[in-house]
Amino acid sequence: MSAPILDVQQVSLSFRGIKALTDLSFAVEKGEICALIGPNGAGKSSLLNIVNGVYRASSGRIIFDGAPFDRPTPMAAAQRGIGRTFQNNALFHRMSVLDNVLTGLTRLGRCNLLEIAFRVGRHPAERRAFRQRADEIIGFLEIGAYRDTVVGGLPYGLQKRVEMARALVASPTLLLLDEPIAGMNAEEKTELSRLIAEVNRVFGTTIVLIEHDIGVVMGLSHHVVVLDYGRKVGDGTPAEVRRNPEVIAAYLGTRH
Amino acid sequence: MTLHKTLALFGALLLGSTSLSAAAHAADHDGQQLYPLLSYRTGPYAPSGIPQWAGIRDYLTYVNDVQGGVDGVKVFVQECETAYTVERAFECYERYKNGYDGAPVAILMGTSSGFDAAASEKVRADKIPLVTNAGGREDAVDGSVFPYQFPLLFDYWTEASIVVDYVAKQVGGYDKLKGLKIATLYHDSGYGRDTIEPLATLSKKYGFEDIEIPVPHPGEQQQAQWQQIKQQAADWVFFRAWGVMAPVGIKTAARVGFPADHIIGDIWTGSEEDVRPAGTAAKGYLAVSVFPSGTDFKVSQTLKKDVIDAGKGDLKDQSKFGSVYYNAGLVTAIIYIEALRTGHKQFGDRPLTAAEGQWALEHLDITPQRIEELGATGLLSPLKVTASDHEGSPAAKIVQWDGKEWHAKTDWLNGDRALFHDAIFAKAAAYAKEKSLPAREAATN
Amino acid sequence: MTAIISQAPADRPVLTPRTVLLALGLVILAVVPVIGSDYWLNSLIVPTLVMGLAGVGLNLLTGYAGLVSLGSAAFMSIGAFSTYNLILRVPALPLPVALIVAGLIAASAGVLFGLPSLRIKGFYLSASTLGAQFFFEWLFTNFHWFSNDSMSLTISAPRLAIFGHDLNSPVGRYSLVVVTTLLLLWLAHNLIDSRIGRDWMAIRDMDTAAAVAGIPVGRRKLLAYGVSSFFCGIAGALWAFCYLGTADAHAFDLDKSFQVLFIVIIGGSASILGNFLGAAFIVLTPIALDILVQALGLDGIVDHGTVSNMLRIVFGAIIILLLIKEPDGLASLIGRLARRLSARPSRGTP
Amino acid sequence: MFFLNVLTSGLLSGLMYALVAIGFVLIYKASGVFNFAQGSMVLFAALTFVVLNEHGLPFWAAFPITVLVMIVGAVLIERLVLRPLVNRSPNTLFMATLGLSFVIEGLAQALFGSDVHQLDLGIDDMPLDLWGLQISTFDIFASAVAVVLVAVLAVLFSKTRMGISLRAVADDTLAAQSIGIRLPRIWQIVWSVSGLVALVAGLLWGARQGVQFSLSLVVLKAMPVLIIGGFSSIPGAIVGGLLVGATENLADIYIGPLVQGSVSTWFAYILAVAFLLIRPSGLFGETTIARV
Repeated sequence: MSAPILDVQQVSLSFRGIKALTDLSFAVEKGEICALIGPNGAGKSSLLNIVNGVYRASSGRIIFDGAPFDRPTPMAAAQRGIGRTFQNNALFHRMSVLDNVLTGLTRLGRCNLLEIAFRVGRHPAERRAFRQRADEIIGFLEIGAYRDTVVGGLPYGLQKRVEMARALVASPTLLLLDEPIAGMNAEEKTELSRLIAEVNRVFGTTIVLIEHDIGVVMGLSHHVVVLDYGRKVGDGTPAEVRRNPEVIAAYLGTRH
Repeated sequence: MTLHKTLALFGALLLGSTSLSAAAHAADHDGQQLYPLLSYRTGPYAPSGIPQWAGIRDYLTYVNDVQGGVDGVKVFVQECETAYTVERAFECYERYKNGYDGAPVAILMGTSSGFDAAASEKVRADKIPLVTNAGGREDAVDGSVFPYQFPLLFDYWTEASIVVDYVAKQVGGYDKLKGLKIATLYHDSGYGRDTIEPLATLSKKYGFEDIEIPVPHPGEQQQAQWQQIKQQAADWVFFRAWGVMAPVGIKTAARVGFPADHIIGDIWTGSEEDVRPAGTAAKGYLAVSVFPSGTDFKVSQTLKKDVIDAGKGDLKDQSKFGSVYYNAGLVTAIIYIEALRTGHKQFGDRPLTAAEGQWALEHLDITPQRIEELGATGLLSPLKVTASDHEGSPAAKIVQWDGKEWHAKTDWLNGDRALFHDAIFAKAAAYAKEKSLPAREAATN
Repeated sequence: MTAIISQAPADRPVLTPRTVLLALGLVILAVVPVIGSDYWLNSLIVPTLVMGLAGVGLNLLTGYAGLVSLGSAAFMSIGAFSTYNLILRVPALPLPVALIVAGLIAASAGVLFGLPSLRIKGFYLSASTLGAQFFFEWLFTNFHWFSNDSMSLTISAPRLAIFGHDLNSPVGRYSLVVVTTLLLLWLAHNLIDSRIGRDWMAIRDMDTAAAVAGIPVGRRKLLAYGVSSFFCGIAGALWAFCYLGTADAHAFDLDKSFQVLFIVIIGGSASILGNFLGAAFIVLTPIALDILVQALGLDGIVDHGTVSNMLRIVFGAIIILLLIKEPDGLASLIGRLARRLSARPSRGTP
Repeated sequence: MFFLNVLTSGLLSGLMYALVAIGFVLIYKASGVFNFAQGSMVLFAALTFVVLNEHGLPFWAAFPITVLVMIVGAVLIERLVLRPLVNRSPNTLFMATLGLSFVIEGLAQALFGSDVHQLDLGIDDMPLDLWGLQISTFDIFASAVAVVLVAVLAVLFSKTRMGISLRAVADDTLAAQSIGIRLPRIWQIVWSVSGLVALVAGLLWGARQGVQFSLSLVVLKAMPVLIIGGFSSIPGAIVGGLLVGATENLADIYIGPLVQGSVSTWFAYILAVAFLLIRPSGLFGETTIARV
């Protein structure tokens, strides 16, 4: 068995003395869809924030693709191939769908300021290549009709897709999705779950997602990690987790 | 709806006013001489401006209405608000430099040192003579380098020597200056720093200690600086303030216990506006005065009778009549009119062109007799301008504030201008070199 | 507001209002020196263009990258004083090169004073640019070297010549301003329309998300300060030498910085055209009001002080009114007008 | 001793800066507006008072009338400027207050003229020698007024109904509105109170330097004070004011001579930036954690 793509080792996090995560460890294998589940406030989003450098862990470390982060910053995470969407869409509201997606490619840009300012050298080619790549992803996520629309006015479900497109466009090896299908109707949920599975299958992207809808989670993911009060209470295949008494307790509201 | 409103607003302003201004050209001012008055009636410097404009306007009204014009030529005043900014002044300058409505510009009387300094190149290019009363750049006295600039009446270098001269007289002669401490408290700007060099020269010559202390603009806090003056035990203070810095300084001096009668204010630190807000602290305060205040001059009495009492005056607040700034305006207008008269003798009684105005200024000679005829004895010092000397004969009085009004302590003092002659002309030469200006031909007579 | 964002544009017509405006603008710029008087060129058009250019500079920073600056005039003064000293002390340097180097010097100062933006957010950030404002005004006043020991601390126009062509005439200065402005506008457009411009807007809209998307937020912020100051620097040099002719440090005081900010807000943030509309408003309104008063003959009736103060009140009131009525600035007003005009003929003819 | 004197005079002027800054803070707290017109309000209030005073009204009559004028002004500003601009960007609001400052300054000069007025509060400004420190009666009076004013404001905001609503608005505008606090009313009150603060500051400053246009320039001194103290903290404004006053006075005397001139025009800002690098929201400003 190859080394895991993401290895979370004894990670703890606290805000002003309040513990958000305690000694959390788990691993995500290359190519799998791993779901993080747990009640509100279990620390799931905090964990994603640590993985891509928005927060810094109080202790413990993250090994990504065989190496830890020297200085965990969102930029470093993005550069090493971690894409991310947020729970409450973090789009650039006054920009078009295409422009939003294109921002995801910016770190791959190679031309310098002068080439850009004077539209010479590598710039025209890069510009064309970026547009093509962005259009590919926009097409893949089926939002081509809104390509030139300003995102601020799009419905919530579409915004989620735009955000996913932005995260995907630079071909990340790991994609972190924070509640990608929350707040959608059944039809939209099915649609998006299909797309997520498709991304995983077509691009081979490893996906870690947070989701509350157990039905969707069980159908979609290969691996489930359950958090409660900042601790891991379950870890395994959907079938294993489903049988875990602690998980059942956490979910049925039987508090220990 | 909003679209229309905003458009109407914007459009009416821009298009409407320009077309109206074109329509206004129908009025005819042929045969008159244009006096563009670049005023500032708003902003922090308005208090010093408003009485000046009144002094200018009242005298011109007198010339126009009572004397029937200058040798029959009426002066047409066009006022343009600059808010004391250089760029607004430039726009005014550009608007009126080629005359307005048939009336040409012969001489431009400058109103703010910022504009006068910045206009240097413009007037050279446009060949329009610019007069800056008591406060232009010193090196512009060299008419061969600055043919279109006339820093008449006074300059800050001469002022420095007058102050030292006055101090010497008080302590009993120049030989007593040795070991004395004269502190200069100056507004930290080009204007304020202008006396650093001449004072260094004077200090070297007479052996007094020259202490230079800057006050940052606008100067509403001077406690530290005055404490420094006390600490260094200065004997006299040459106080070169501007605006609010003056009353604050005088009050602070009183607070630290520095005697007011050992502070000598600069010419722009010696008006009623400077001392009144300081209240009793200003009693005994001295100042250099190029524009003596007062209403006793014959010309003032004439104006009072023929203009002010006739309801044609420009002052809203009559108490300003005869104030330092009002009289500064008066002096400005008198010099302007005398220059026109000089020109009329040479070119005939008609509106002069800028070239003729420049000739007139270079041949301006206001003798004591002429001053007496004008009823301005004591108000104006004799003035003789030549093509090589664009300043005339700088002179000032030392005046003292008694809590209500200014009193002259001395007659006109001339200072030691010869001492600086070489330094100033060397600066002019350096300027000519930097700009690679051709040497001007000897003045044509 | 919703009208602008909710509709996806249809296929583009060949003559968009934008291209029409652009073409119209170019024609006007070319025709003006032929028909306009020196007064128009020197006192109205040149300052409008130069202030518009400074507005573009600030807009890149504020409108696109969402960063505050209250010190644009400081960077303008750096441009002006650098150009002056470069031409004075390195006589071999051609004017365009001097302008570019001066722009780069202003840009490095911009980057320096932009450094706090890596840590400070929001209006607090104005502290550093305000500091720049006062610092440079002080520097250029207190150290005479910068004005070549001039008695009046002023710097005056160096030889304005390009390849032997003397530009020291109203038309010459106008041409220099127009050509420089157009060139810089092209550069600005290229930047905005590139990944750099997108990164700026992304940072403006949400900087945490921008970092997660892989945008080097800190570097882009500094770049915004640099580019903005480069534009302001060149605008400052043009202001000093093509408009004023002679300038001192006080020609670039806090009021000038505020004017540039007015231009951006009134013209429309994140709009290039808007800057010139804003500049026209700021430069021309006081003059227009002044002329209006004279033309109406109010000058003689009411006393002058009252008139001047009333004009100040009216100017302030117009600014407030514009802010209230045109939230997106004059640019959107013109946009609406253009749409209305282009819609009219199609309605009229069957 | 000289050092101490310079320091004290700096601290005393700092107290005056703080007074202007407090007016700012009140408005920023309640409406999020960075009110550049605060300086013009100081000018307007002082001019109104001094002109009434010159027309023969005694202090006890002129003061309340001026306060009344400031209240009317506050209501007008809220109606005509703030209300139509609600929910707009801080930049726009800042610009609006700049426009407002033109209007107020123009109005002040059109109504009351451009003259420099002498203002005599009847308090002696001659130095008392306290163990070598030179402090005048006026200084002591001004400090006392500042302290009383701050104390009154503190009581007002912690004990009265109005003060509690104000704090609620400052903490969470939406929540405050949802429990029935009327925002326009709060704004009117806050602008009135800051008009009162402007009047007090204007009288104290005006007594020193004469009531004239340059009173409105104190706003430039207040800005670094605010940045150091935090836009939304009254204690911050006071500490910031003292800090700025003391350091710029010391800098002028001790650093100035090294660099050929006074440095206080920019020194405070550089100091402010240095402070911000350590505490990005000012000394007493609230820090916020970015939530994503």
